Amino acid sequence: MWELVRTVAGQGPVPWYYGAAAALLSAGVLLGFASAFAGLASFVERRIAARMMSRVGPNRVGPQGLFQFMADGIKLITKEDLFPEGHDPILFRIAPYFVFAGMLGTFVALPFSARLIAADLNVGVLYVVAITSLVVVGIILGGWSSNSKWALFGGLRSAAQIVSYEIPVGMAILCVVLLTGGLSTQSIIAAQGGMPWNWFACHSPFAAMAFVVYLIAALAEGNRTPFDLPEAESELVAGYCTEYSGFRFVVFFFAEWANLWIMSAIATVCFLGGWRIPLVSVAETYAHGYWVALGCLVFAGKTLALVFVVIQVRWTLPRLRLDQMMAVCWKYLIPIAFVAVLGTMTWMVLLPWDSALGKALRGVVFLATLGLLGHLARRTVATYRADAAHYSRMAGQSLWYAPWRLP
Amino acid sequence: MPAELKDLAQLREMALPIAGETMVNMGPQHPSTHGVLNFLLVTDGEVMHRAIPHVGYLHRGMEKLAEEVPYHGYMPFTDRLDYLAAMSANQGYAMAVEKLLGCGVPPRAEWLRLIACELNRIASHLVATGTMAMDLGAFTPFIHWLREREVINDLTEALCGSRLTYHYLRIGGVGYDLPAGFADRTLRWLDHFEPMIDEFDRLISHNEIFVARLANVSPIGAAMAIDYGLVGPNLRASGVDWDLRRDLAYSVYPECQFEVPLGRGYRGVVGDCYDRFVVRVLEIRESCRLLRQAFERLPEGEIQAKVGRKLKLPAGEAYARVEAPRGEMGFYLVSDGGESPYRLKVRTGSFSAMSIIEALSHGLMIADLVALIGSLDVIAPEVDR
Amino acid sequence: MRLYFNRIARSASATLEGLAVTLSWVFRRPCTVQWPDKIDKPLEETLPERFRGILEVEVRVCTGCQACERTCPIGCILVRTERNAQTKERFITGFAIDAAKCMYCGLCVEACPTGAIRHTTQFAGATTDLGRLVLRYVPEGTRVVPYKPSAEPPAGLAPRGSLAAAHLRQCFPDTKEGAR
Amino acid sequence: MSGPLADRLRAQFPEAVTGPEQKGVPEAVQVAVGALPEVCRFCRDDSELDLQALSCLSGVDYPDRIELVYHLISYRRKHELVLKVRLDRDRPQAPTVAEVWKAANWHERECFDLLGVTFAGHPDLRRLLLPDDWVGYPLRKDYAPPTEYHGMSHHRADPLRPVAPEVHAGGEVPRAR
Repeated sequence: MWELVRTVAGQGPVPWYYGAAAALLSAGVLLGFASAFAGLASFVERRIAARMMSRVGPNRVGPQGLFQFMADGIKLITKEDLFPEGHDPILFRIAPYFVFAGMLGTFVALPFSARLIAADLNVGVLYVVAITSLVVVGIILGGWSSNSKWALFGGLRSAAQIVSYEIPVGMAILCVVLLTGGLSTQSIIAAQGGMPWNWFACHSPFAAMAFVVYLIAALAEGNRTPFDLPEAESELVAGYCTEYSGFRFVVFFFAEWANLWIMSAIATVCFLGGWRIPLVSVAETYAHGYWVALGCLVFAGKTLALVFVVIQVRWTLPRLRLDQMMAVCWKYLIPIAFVAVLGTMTWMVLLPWDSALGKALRGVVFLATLGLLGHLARRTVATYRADAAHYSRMAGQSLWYAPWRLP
Repeated sequence: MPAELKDLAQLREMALPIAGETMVNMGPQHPSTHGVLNFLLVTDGEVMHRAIPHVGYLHRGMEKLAEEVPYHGYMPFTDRLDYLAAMSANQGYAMAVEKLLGCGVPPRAEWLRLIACELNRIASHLVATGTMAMDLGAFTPFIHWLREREVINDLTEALCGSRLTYHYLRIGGVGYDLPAGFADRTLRWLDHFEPMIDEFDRLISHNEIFVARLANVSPIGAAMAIDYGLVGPNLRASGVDWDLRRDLAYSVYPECQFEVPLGRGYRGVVGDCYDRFVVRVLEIRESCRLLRQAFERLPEGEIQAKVGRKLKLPAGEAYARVEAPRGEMGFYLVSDGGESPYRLKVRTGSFSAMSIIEALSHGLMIADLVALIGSLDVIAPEVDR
Repeated sequence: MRLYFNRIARSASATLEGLAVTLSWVFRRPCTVQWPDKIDKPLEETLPERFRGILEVEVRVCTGCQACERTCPIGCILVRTERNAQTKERFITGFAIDAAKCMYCGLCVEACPTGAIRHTTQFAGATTDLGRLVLRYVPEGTRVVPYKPSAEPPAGLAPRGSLAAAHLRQCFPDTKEGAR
Repeated sequence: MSGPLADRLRAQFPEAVTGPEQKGVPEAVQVAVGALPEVCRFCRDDSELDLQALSCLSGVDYPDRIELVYHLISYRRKHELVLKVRLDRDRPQAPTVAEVWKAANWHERECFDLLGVTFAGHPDLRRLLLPDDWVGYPLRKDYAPPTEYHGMSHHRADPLRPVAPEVHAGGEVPRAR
């Protein structure tokens, strides 16, 4: 965005209103993208979840249900704005906006492509990790100020969860920062190679561990199953947002689905080589517009793949209990994160990035992950085939139903 | 004095040394209390000191109604006793009346009753295990089980015309014979269904989080289970080898081979929530085996003994026990020779399962209480009648 | 220590197994069907023949014996008959079934000697006013001669389900479905 | 099986227990009200009777008496026994057996709730199914159902028969029709 200002204002001191205008413009663009993504993500998640449960999912509003999220939004906005009796007037109203600010703030440092970034802060990743903890403040305030026991339980659970999962997230990102030497998100991406085995995820077994630790901890940060204790429907009715209705409820859920993008975007930036296009150097990507566009597509592709995995996890695993969730964090994730950091450090010393052995081992780690994905694919096909024959005999029509075929 | 104050007063004089306990009302409208049950939780944050159940929200006075409605007319009411296991309730009531009347049931009717009851047991266990997984957050297996249950609903719809409140059995036999192609359709569904149980196991039963949430949670010992009068899968999960179908051998069950799955501490202590879950899943497999044997041995013959339209039972009393999906359902029928029962007492499995929750609730977390209620498979109509 | 690692391994393999199962579902045919617009023929025709839906009475075959009224455990059937003192003739002046209170148990259908009262596959009885669910199969003021079982059944009896469907339309006259 | 259980019980409690009345039904023995807890404890602890569980406790309202019927069962020996206790109809009073079988706790509370039998020594004798401020015991034959509860009327106009059914004060219960 700063280059934009430079090109418009030319060299020399820039009057303050140029910067302000540019900031407002990028804030608008980011808010537009965040709301569009949040709405579409909620619709796509419900369709994917439905398909995993052999149902259809929303397909009434608009072509194949695309405008479902608008219908939900309008319904919620027009709903009466209820205030529980004995609620705390100020905190109850401002709680959702903490969560919203925390969520929208992280978009600033997240790149979309080589030059498409709101502000390439040189403390990028540190800023991102810091601002996501603002979400906790909003949830606790929401939970406490609704003057309802269920909301209080939900709020306190999320306090315990998000705060304690900050540490594994921080440690995992620390490994990546070690490898790049800088905190800026663009520099992290620049330090990774285009081909998959040059990504930081396959840098070494320890970086792979850091990637897995980050994924699990990010699930907890975003209150996604198996860590969705704060709004556990079956125990706490709706957790911290039990008493919310109308537009404030929209803001809470807006933040939850936008968080999907943030989690996956940070993972893509740090571990999956962001917008790096294979066989194209960083300088070339910066130089030509079409590489920037392709970079944007590559970045979105990787992020959406991770979003699909997060959605699938939500509809597969049950929910952890409060003490088990804490145990997972303190007894399992944090020790592994420490080992990952130490391992990455020793790995960098012994096998520097461009040494032949380093490259070879990166290939080995990459093949290991491919093997894992192959096993998953084989198990999926085996599960499908176990039922195909019987189903067609029972129902008289074939079980195969292409995922892209819309009912 | 309203109940809440009484509970509070009771707690005061029990002088529980709790610093700041909060009273939370879990229910009667709560996502994970099956039906209309209410627990007053005395919690200190997440950990509970006592869960005081309040029941009676779904009390319809079934036993008072029995004294006004003629014998034949009461059969559809027994469906409503436990709407998830209507067939077993029908069979219990029919057996009590036949025992007092002294009329036999033709063999084909007995086998049709076995088929209907086993289909209904599978459907009831599907809902039981499905809602248990959903209460712990795994939504998908519940929907897969509902998908299989739809097929059972269609089968019973073809068999007796209704999907839930069957009113399929009559006193002295069965209301309808098998429709055309019923056996073939059921067997084809069973071939599809058995691999689905393995898939369900892989998806949820062996899932480490699911096991961690259920293993070693509120174990119930054999002595405690018998003392509180637990029956059915809850009793067998505590290790007591008691199944009415095999031990008191009613109907044609002695002619079939089937095992009675027991709780063996599969992933924790014997009698914990995970055992109750696994016992129900194994019982689904046993019911499938029973169904296959039943379709092979189905004899020809008429399906209902001659029983007059205006039925008057001789004075006397009879007690019939039937193995319903939620345990032994007992029908104590007293007749004074009139047109309708003088007194009918129905004893159900959920009634005693509900009474044990309060004793187990000390020290549980709210999430564990949800798992415990799900594992005991307590539903409101059976508790309140 | 060993338990620590094999617990990690077990949870990893179990999660992978679960993901494989859910992923395989993405390729399977969904079992739900879009009702009412994406089904080939209306649901009433696909239901099995024994389906116990809303009751229907073919009054021309009804003998007025009130067997159904007596066996109904809830008392939701009312048959009014009139006896003309001089001519010793009996007429059926009213046959009302309270479909809102009925529990569709089928006892009345079994008690009926001539099969006048029968279940249909109609089930869509949603209405805003319960009074509309009282189905009156003998219109007010008309008198029907009870059917003698000995005589052969009159020709042109209504097919099963048509009478009930007609009466159900009265339940929601003002909506689109009502007009259908 | 008829006889041995009853005989053994009668041998143990000659004055409190009287012999089986009807054939065919699982053995039923009459037990005196006062001796009920001891008889039940003996049934449960005795190795030969070994009646481990109380299956069902039902109260029956006869014209001249209220009878409590205890159905006991032994899972190990697979046999059943029925204990019957006669209570006075106006002030039904019985000792509790909740200490012998914990299952009896809720069964007795339900019996108190619906029939008005008070159980001496019961840990928590309150109404189980009906609201606490409910008046009357519904399962008694002479129970006249109230027409409204806290201002909410029980009566719903029968659309088939527009006239309201008359309610008899006491005695005959209005028919379901």
